[in-house]
Amino acid sequence: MSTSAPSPAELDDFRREVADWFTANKPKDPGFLLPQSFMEVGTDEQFYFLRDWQKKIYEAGYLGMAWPKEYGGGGKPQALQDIVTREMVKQKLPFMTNTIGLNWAGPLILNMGTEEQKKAYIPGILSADDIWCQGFSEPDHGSDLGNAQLKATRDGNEFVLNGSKIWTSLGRHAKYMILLARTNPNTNNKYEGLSFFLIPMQIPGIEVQPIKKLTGEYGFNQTFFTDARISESCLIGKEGGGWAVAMATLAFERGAVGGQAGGHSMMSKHVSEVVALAKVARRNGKPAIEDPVIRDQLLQFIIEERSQALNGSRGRIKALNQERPGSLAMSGKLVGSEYQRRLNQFALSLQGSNAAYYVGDPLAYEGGLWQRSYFNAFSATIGGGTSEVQHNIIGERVLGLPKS
Amino acid sequence: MSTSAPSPAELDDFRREVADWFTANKPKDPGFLLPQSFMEVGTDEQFYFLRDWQKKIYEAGYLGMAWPKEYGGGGKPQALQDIVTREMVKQKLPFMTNTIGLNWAGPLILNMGTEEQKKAYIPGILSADDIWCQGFSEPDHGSDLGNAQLKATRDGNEFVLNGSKIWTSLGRHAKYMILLARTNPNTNNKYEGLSFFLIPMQIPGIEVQPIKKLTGEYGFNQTFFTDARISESCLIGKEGGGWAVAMATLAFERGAVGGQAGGHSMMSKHVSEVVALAKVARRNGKPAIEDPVIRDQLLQFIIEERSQALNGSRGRIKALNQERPGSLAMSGKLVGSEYQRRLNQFALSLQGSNAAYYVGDPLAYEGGLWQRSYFNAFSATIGGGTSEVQHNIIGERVLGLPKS
Amino acid sequence: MLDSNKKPTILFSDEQEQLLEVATNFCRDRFPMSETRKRIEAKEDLSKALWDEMAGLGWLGIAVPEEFGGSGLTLAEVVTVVEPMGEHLAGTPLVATTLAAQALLAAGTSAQKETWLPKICEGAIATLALSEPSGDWSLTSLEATATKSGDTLTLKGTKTFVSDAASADLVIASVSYEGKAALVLIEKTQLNNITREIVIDETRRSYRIELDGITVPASALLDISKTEAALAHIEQAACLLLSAEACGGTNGAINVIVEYLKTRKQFERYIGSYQALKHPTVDALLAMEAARSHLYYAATMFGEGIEGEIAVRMAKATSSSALAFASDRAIQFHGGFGFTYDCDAQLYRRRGIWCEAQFGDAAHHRAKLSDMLL
Amino acid sequence: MLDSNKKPTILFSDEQEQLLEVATNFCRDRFPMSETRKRIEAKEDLSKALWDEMAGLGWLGIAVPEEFGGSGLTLAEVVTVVEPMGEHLAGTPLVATTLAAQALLAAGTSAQKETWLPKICEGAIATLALSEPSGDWSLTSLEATATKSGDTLTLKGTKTFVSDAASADLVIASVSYEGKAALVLIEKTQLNNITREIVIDETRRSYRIELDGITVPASALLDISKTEAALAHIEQAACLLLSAEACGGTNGAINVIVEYLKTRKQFERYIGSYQALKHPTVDALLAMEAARSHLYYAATMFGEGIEGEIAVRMAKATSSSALAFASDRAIQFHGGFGFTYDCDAQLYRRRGIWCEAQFGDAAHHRAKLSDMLL
Repeated sequence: MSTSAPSPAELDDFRREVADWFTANKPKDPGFLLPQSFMEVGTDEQFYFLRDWQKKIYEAGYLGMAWPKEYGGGGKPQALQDIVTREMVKQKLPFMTNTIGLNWAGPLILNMGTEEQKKAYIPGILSADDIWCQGFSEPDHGSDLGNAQLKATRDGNEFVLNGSKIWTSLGRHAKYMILLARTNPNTNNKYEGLSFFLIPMQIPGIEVQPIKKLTGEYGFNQTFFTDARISESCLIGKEGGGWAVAMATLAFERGAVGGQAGGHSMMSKHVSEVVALAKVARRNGKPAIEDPVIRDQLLQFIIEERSQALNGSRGRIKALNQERPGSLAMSGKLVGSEYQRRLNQFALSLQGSNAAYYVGDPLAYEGGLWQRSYFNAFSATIGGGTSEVQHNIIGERVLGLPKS
Repeated sequence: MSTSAPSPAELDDFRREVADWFTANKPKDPGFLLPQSFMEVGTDEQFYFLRDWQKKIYEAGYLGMAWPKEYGGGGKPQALQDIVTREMVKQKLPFMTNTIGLNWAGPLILNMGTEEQKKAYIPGILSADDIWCQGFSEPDHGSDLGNAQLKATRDGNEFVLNGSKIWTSLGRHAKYMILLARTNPNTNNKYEGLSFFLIPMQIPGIEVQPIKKLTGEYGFNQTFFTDARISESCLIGKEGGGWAVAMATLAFERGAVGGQAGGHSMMSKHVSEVVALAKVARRNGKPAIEDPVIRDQLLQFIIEERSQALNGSRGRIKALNQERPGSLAMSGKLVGSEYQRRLNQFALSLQGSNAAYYVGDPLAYEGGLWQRSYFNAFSATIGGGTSEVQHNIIGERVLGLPKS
Repeated sequence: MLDSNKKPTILFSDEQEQLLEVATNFCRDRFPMSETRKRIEAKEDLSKALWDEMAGLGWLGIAVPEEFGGSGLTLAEVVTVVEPMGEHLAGTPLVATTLAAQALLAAGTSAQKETWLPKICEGAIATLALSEPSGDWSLTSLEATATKSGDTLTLKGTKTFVSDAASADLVIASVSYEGKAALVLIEKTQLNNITREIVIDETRRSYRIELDGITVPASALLDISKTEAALAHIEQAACLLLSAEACGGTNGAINVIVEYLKTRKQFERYIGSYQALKHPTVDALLAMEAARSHLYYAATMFGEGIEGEIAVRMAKATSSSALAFASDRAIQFHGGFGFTYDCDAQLYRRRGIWCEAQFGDAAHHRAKLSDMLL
Repeated sequence: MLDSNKKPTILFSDEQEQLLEVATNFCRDRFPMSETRKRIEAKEDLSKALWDEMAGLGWLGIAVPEEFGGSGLTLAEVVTVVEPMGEHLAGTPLVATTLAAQALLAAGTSAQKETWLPKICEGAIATLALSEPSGDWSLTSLEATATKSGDTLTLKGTKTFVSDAASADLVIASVSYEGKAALVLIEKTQLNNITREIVIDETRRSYRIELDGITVPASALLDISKTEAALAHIEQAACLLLSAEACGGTNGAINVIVEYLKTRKQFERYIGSYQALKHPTVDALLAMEAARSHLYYAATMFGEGIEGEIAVRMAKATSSSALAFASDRAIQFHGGFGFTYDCDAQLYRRRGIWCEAQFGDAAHHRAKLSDMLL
């Protein structure tokens, strides 16, 4: 797929080219507070702004650079794409909003899809013309994915869908959904009754209803299925083999396999921003950063944040991962999401009485970004397996402890 | 049992009298590091020193003051005994070493024993002539008391004991043991097969073997029973009714009912001692107490320590315990024992490189008291139901959460 | 304090006991969560009927001497009313009005007290304007000013987080006057530029007041010689009542968690049976119990010099942290539902951020305490 | 550092990989826990056979240039030997000797280096005498002195925590000399008053040295002009190797916990199935992984100016805390057995206290880091 490896000099040139391009093409301040991830896209103006941005990046050739040319990719080495992604993070540019498409559906289709599916779906994922959403969680068993109850009942060469999915971000804008559904309710092993589908969203019997988040904003939906009919060609993997497909797909989220499409999908907060805040915020008539207790806490965050970066680096050295090979990869989500929650919470504590302002008040620091960011941080400590479930997984799979 | 309530003036007079007596009679420095509780009594010299001390207090009329006169007590109001106990804590005097006798066996016998048992056992408990130990835990099921397997097999009007008990402090010095044993191994409900005994220790078939503690010292024992024969008159409560007796007895330890015999049984560390240490210890060429981060931590401990005292005070006001009546009483052991562990650990961190000294080195702060005290603190976070089990108990009994 | 032998003792009066019972029942009836959510959405800042009922119960004059129409009790009795209100996240001007009355009692002239205190006891709404845009917790670092010319004071500057200003008959604002902190009365009709603030705790009605253009008569100044002490008293009173709100709130958050943990199943078990949820919930309970003990000791010791101040700061520190912890965990332990606006966890979390942000968080009070105790 | 875009990168050489493998196997064979307990009880401070074997493997000269008989590698390679030793709680003079060699390399005169470094590579034991009774972590607040008279230096004072002094052929002590910190060589025969210390980590052989009465030739002074830099270098080297010991130790403590949690039953379930034990064990793992990443980054950056110092301090802070947490939980999670001397948990806990106490705990290093980074 990729051509011969570029030389260090070529990489350097490319790095400069990319930096220049983004500097020249970075979007203007939209005049409203942008979301930090696709899960926070709550208004139409946010969505269209972000979709245009992704399209622009793709058209410039900076997205899907390492994906095959025949499906709309660039057919270039992954190293180039990684340079682009890093530059976007560095310049704090908006994220790629078709996140489910780029990080889950795309890699899944490239790995397991038919030639027809690849041709049909990949180009629209990259251009953001076709937005994807995910249908995994259900209202009654959030963490217990294997217990999914949405029914997909076979009727000739069609399936009839009945039930409901929750946390379908971008559901109102999505053209497609990756869906885990129960095709057989009578198996002994609950996992064997599940199948995995790529389904169209704009069909009769599918209704998307927005969920108001704890922030007071929108961004998630509940999706209701009432006798919605899809073709059996929507199946990916075997009928009854959905669990394995879902696990493979989730592996992209848990960090075990990197999203190769490129572009970042989440604007995490960094401790450097909190340090900047501590220089502005006041405590007892002085900048908060002069308070030794606050300095000590900042250092704890600085050290933790570097731990995460270093875990990434060490994870690539096999000799330093001999005893528990999956440990670093499996714990990345837990460590990162809890760090974000605590960092945001700490940032609030620096703001004195002004921590009590909220998004929209002119006196809120950075427009209330920190307040919202703290609340939204729970989407990562809860979604994709709560931190409590992550602890179980690591304890059982990495340390070999008995099941709870 | 108690005469009419003393007037405030009488209490004041008594307080002065007691203070004077203890000031005049406090023991001299024995020349070796004393233990902090009966569980830490590791050498004969420690034991005899402490036994003599308890005897002296009793003979002065300052122990068992509120227990009935006919069994060797003082027959006086509890308020007087409480004044004595407080004064002993205040003057940091050694604890009463016959702790099991005073706090568990004594109250139990006074509540449930026959007239004969009361006459036989209570005086020796108070004078420390008869040391008591407890036989509850077994090696294979530390936290699972209801699963006790030591067999007490009826043979006519005797029981034959076989098995083993662990954590029998003072076992080598004890004349008697309170023992939970299985008289019927075939009940459907494991609790119904248990009986409770007051047994003599100096009989054939009982062997006491000291356990070396993590401190490197002694103080606990494992007690082995091999065809040891006791009379059925050793039973307290009904045969098969041992679980209820054990639970009543444990209530004394968990703090639900105060030990009325008086005298303190544990020399806890106080934050004031850590503050004193912080004034002596050096950090970067200055007293550690000038370090703002250390000051912040000291304040956290000061606030926590006061919480515990205030919980005691609030626990006595019914209107402030309406919603969850047992909450404060049930959580005292967990809160106090974890506090002690953390406080001792923090005290070590103040000592700079000298924290690495241990008991016996002339350069160890206070003879290595803090190092030993930190290790010994685990006896309370583990013994009498680990902190983890305490969390379960509080969650289930106070908050009504489902069983784990 | 550091003498481990001096056992602190909480006192609890019959009046406290009665008020606690009445207020607990009142709040259960009048402030079910559905009502609290309605109040968030409501256009008007205040339910007049409820307010009149509270005035009728005598709650606005609990800590006002009988000569001014109050009950002649103390803030310790107010605590017993505010705590259950905190549990139910009630948003009323009770605390603001009580604190304003305290300011009048601490530094008001005879005329000011005689004019305003009886009105307050009967239901007039009063509030304090102490904070400023810097967000600093110090009540004496003031940018707002009052300048005298003849018999008139001209005010300048901005005051933030003024509770219920739109409904208030009286605002008492802190300003810098002749180089010192001063308190000045502003009546409803004199306010000309107030803006509703967007605050994280949506049960609150909070306003920003622009003082520019306001003039008041010189007689609107509170007694200058008593102002410094009055500000210290107000800070402690505010901390005490916020502690009561936070303690009650922590209890409310724990109730929300426990209810969910007892009824929600995952992996075929009630989630409350998982120690990963059960044990931190117990920790929240322990933190609440500790904070509540500090609260009632602070109520006992309130006004008793340095020991009173120590007790209040400890109450504020422990209660702020307890509510922060319990409400943060409340969101997490509700899983996906916790991430929705419909879940009550967020209401408590928002209240928790408010309680930490106003009048100093735990670290702030520990720093103050370390100077007093070490 | 605070630039979130500069991704720090760990480098791991082939030599490191080979040494790590060899040392891991060596420690598994030579330092099973039964051997470690035997060493604690042993009368002699040292197993001569083992020491000779380690010298034979070239481990004493890893970071010594080839011209002095070493391998010419760096401390990054020493780390890979020390980490598995830490896991097995091995008590040997390897670290002490390595640090002494570093002191010679940093400030030794040509004659001193030529005399001592080849001997060290062949198995001579050397050690540093830096600490003093104050317990202060500052290496330059010295009470011990050296006074020159003619060609002789007279030493005075007390040095504490001198590892393996009784076996050492060479002690390098820090003293105050003409108002400045200096390092001075003391040979075995010149020591006249050493006392075995009672230390919490019983795998250590630690001595107190009384300098009073010792005289050495003036040529025993290390190069004064290089001493300040040498002490900074030694502090960092010591922190790096202690971090390696602590990381390895944390892994060992986790293994002890996991083994027990998988085999011990309570209430008819394996105790490892209880989240109250499982989840904190995972937290210990996460802390160990973070510390280990910092350790190998510190090894990568060692000696690279301020970035190197930052990396070392972070490694020391994270590894000390990780071992403290894991070993404290190891005792608790063993229940009653954890309270016995027979349980290995206490061995790790004692090592943990040692590692925090020597060369600064996490708070100490965070304070230093905050001055560098904020």
